[in-house]
Amino acid sequence: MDFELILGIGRFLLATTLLLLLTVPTAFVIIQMEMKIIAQMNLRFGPNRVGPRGIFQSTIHGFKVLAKEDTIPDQADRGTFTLAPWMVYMAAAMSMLVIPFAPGAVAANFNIGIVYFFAVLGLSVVGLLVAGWASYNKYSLLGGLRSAAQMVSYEIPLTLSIVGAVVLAGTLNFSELIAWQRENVWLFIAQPVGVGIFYISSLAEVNRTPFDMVEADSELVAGPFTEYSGMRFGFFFFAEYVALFIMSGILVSLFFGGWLAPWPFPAQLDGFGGTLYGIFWFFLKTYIFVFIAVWLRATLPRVRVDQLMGMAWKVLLPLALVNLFITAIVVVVLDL
Amino acid sequence: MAVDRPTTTDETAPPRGNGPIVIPDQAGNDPLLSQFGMEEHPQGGFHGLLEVIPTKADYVLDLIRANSLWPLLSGLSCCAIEMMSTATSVNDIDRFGMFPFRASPRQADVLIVAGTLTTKMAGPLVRLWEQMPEPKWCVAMGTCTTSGGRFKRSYSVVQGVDRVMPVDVYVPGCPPRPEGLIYGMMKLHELVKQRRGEWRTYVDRGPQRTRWEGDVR
Amino acid sequence: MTKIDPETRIPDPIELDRIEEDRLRAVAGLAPVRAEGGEYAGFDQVGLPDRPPQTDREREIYTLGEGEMLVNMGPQHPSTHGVMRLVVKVRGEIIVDIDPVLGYLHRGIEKLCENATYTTVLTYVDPMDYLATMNNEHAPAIAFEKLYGIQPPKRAEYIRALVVELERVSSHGLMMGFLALDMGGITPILYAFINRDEIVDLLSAISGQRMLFNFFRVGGVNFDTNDEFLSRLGTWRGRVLKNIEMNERLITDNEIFRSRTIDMGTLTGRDAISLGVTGPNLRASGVPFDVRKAQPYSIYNELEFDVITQTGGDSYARYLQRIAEIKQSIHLIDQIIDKMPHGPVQAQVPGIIRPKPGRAYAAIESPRGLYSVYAISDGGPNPYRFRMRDPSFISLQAMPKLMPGRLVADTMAIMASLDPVMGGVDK
Amino acid sequence: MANLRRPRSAAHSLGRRRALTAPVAAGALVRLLTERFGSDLRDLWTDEDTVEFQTDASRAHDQLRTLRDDPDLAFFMLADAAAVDYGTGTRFEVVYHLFSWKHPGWLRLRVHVDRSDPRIATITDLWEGAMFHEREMYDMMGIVFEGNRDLRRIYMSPDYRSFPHRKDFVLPDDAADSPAAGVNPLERPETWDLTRFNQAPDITFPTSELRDDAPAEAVEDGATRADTGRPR
Repeated sequence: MDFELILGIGRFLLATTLLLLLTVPTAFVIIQMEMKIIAQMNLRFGPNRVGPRGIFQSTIHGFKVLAKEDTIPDQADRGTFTLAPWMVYMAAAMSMLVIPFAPGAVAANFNIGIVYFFAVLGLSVVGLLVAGWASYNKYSLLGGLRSAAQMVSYEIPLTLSIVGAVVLAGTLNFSELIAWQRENVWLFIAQPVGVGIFYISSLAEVNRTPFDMVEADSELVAGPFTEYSGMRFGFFFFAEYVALFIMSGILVSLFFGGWLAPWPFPAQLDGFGGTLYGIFWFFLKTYIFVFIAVWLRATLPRVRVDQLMGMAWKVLLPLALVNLFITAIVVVVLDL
Repeated sequence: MAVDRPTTTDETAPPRGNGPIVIPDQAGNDPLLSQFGMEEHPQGGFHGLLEVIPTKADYVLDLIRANSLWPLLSGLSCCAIEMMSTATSVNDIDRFGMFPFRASPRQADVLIVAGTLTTKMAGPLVRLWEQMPEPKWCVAMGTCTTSGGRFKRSYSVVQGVDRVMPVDVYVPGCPPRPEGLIYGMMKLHELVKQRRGEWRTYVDRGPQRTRWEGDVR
Repeated sequence: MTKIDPETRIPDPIELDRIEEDRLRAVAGLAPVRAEGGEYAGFDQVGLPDRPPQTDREREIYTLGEGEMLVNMGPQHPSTHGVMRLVVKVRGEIIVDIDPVLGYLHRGIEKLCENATYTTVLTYVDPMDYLATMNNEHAPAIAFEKLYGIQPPKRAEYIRALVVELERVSSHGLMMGFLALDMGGITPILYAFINRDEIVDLLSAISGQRMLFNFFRVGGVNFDTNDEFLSRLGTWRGRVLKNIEMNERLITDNEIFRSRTIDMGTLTGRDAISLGVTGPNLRASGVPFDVRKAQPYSIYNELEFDVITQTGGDSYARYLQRIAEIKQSIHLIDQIIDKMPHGPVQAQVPGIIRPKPGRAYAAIESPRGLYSVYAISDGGPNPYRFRMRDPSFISLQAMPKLMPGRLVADTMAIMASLDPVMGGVDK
Repeated sequence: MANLRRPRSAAHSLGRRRALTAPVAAGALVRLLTERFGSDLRDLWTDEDTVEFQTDASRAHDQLRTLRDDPDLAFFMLADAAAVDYGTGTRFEVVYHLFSWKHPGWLRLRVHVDRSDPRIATITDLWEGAMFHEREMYDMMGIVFEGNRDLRRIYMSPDYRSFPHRKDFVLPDDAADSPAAGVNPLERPETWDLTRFNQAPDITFPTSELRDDAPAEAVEDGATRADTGRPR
């Protein structure tokens, strides 16, 4: 076994543990951000008792959930009941591998990064479905079925909206895509329709507000995780927010030039300073989109299930195909 | 380590609520185990192992629990409107970490019984209480909940929630002002923090039914 | 070419599963699941012990046909309408039938009133419609004044109309918030509560209580208007239209909200009258029936206002009707403030009144509809019979007519637009 | 019970009587009623805003139908349907209040129902909205409405034995220590005795043998403590 292989494996293991550990503080930060922003939008204070100006409130929520007793319903199927939250959380954590935080700082620089990302993201559908079935409760069954139907039917427009960008950039690797965006124009200018479809589908994929049918508490009590308590519920709760961070990260990497600085600033610096520079810009743009998702949650009511499905199949899918068709023609004609 | 709740057959268990509610205090009388702060549970198994960990951890745990009490989204009558106005912009319960009113009893810590408890609603309410996972507390909000209130003489009102379930904090008032409810929640914070050191993983509240006649399947 | 016998029937897969399932159930010694025409599923599915059906409507609801399921939107339900259990027969997501089970907040108020003096009755009646508490006291007060044969002074009538209209504004504002909350919007309910808290502080300035006011007396009102009440009334009057408009901007033109409420739960005028629906829900279906105009009580014949009706009759029309009525009430409040005369606010009435034996029927227009009291006195200190007709209790009958055929998600939208208050429904 | 005749003019202490708003217009209604119903009308009587007359159970349904369908009567809205119990020895009364654009004021129709066997024809065929009124009257007073498709208890639990709003259902003065001790028994499904259900729903009057397990203690004026009928 030659030396680089060991070095590569070591680097990969270090990177994955680092990312796995990164997911927890990300979830804490986003939960805290959401609580504060929704509070300000509702003209109220929001948590301000725990820690200076209340910034540790979400951490406290996390640890309290850790310290709860987790009950397993009597007739629930114990095996799958305990497996489901793990599946949902792993789907979110594994898909962080391919996010390009900075020029060199990518956990795994696959050349098929995008395909890997969408494959792994589909795993969370299975987790919710299994949770819904295993907890032996009508509400969670209905919630599980709804979430499966919603996420499956929104993955297709999600993926198709990317293909336009990929056809333009000619690569499936995130870093090369960003490199392409550095030379040419940012992809959201080249693919305005693609960005729109991607953003709407990503909201539905992550069950955020206009489409949060899964946890529609006014109808089904709490969707598939009605029967979950304690740390198992914590897994679901965190997985939702980590997935939101990842979706924003991917959106930024694909369409808004991942770690590239916008026009007035130098696009990219080299050396260690460049990495920090890239990380700063990446996190700034990602958290702008997370803010928009939280903003939507505060204002918009919920879409009904059939409207949700109708929009996916009748509106977003044809639009994505047309967008792909036009992009392909443009690429062939102008022979980019 | 998740202590699984001992399953009891509910035929033998006496129907709860008829007799007076006795909250068993620390049974721990077995000489061999008591010095470690452990005792044997009537249905077998031990609990109370946590006492072995020094109290500092329990102190931190209680602080965490006190500052993040999630109330259950359930209200019976007029007090529910005052509970809602406690959660709104003017007087905000989210400041104390209580905002996400959880809809499912599995994820709730506090059951704020807000309103008149009638005999027809007593069954479902007891079921809600039993479905909530441990470290759970109950706040009886309003005089109707505490003692039947202005409807005490009625034929269909339960004269006080403590006839059916153990209550931790009583909030007087008909309906209590939002500030009154927040004062009650602060009292609950102190009560949670007082239990430093002697908190157990599994509070023995008598034989718990795991299968309910009216379980929503 | 092999000849296929035309009679052979290729078993379709669903049929195969069903045969397989029956075989397995027979092996396990269970009764076969399906019977033709549906089989009485009993109450076990909804968490009640199984018992034979009492009436044929019950048998009709609890008989499950093909692929149907009984879902129990139980007494503890996230939507904010209090404790009502909706047993919904669902096929997939579509509602087939619905059976509201009431009584979870039945406090026996009428029985208690028959054992209480006339003044104490006004306190028992308060927590009925706890979003518009002054209206609960208005009808019994008028009924007892008819029985006792006394007329409250003019200023008391004006103060009564003032506080009743204030409660109407706060209650309709809350309805807008609850309708949006049941469809997932978080912010509208908090904006609606801002308006409500201002009105509640206003009324606590005059009556001393935040919700259950106990402000009316037989023959007048308890307190006169003090300056804190009048100054808060002025500031509230300046801000209320802006607050209502802030909430409207969030909801009225919201595309998702419109797509979920327009022609949802459409109630025609004829059905509404036959079902006994009254108030804003009836006027939203086009029937101009308003007790303040049809049977003028108190001072409403001296005030100038018009009865607004919508044409749609669906949830969106009911929402628009509420907004229009808020503006009407604000217009009424302005007139009341202008014309309020001076004088006493309480007629000379002994503590325990013993009206002559007789009957009185007093109906008022509460924010939820025709709220009426039928009181019989037998000369003693207690009313002999005290009967209350609660508007939301009777208009709940529209739900089993509006919901079948809709999706489970729409139940909340339709119920929120009907806006029942369980304190009044269960009396 | 004093005879409930209402004195014509009850001018009283400080407040003066409210002026009669519509004496004339009511006259038109009174003439129409006497013309339509003639002999069945008993004790026609008007107040300042109500016209009231009494009838008996068998005639009530047709009179309500004519009141609703007759073009110049046109009482299209059933405002209220209430049940009144006039004491153990006397009678029940079902009181209907109707409203019409053509005639000012309310029309009150008082229907006498025999107390030992309280049966009356349902009016859900005229107004669907009468269903909850009738279910409540059955639940609270035990009046059976023949022809009602859904006559079951609406407020109390399905296996509740007595009818709370009857005059002989005595509220315990101090709920704590009276036999009807408030909460006893708790409304919990597992405590229901299901034998109660296979009887036909037309149990009109909880006769003593129904409450065989509870000895009936006599109370001063002959009313038994109905609540003892509860299963312990």
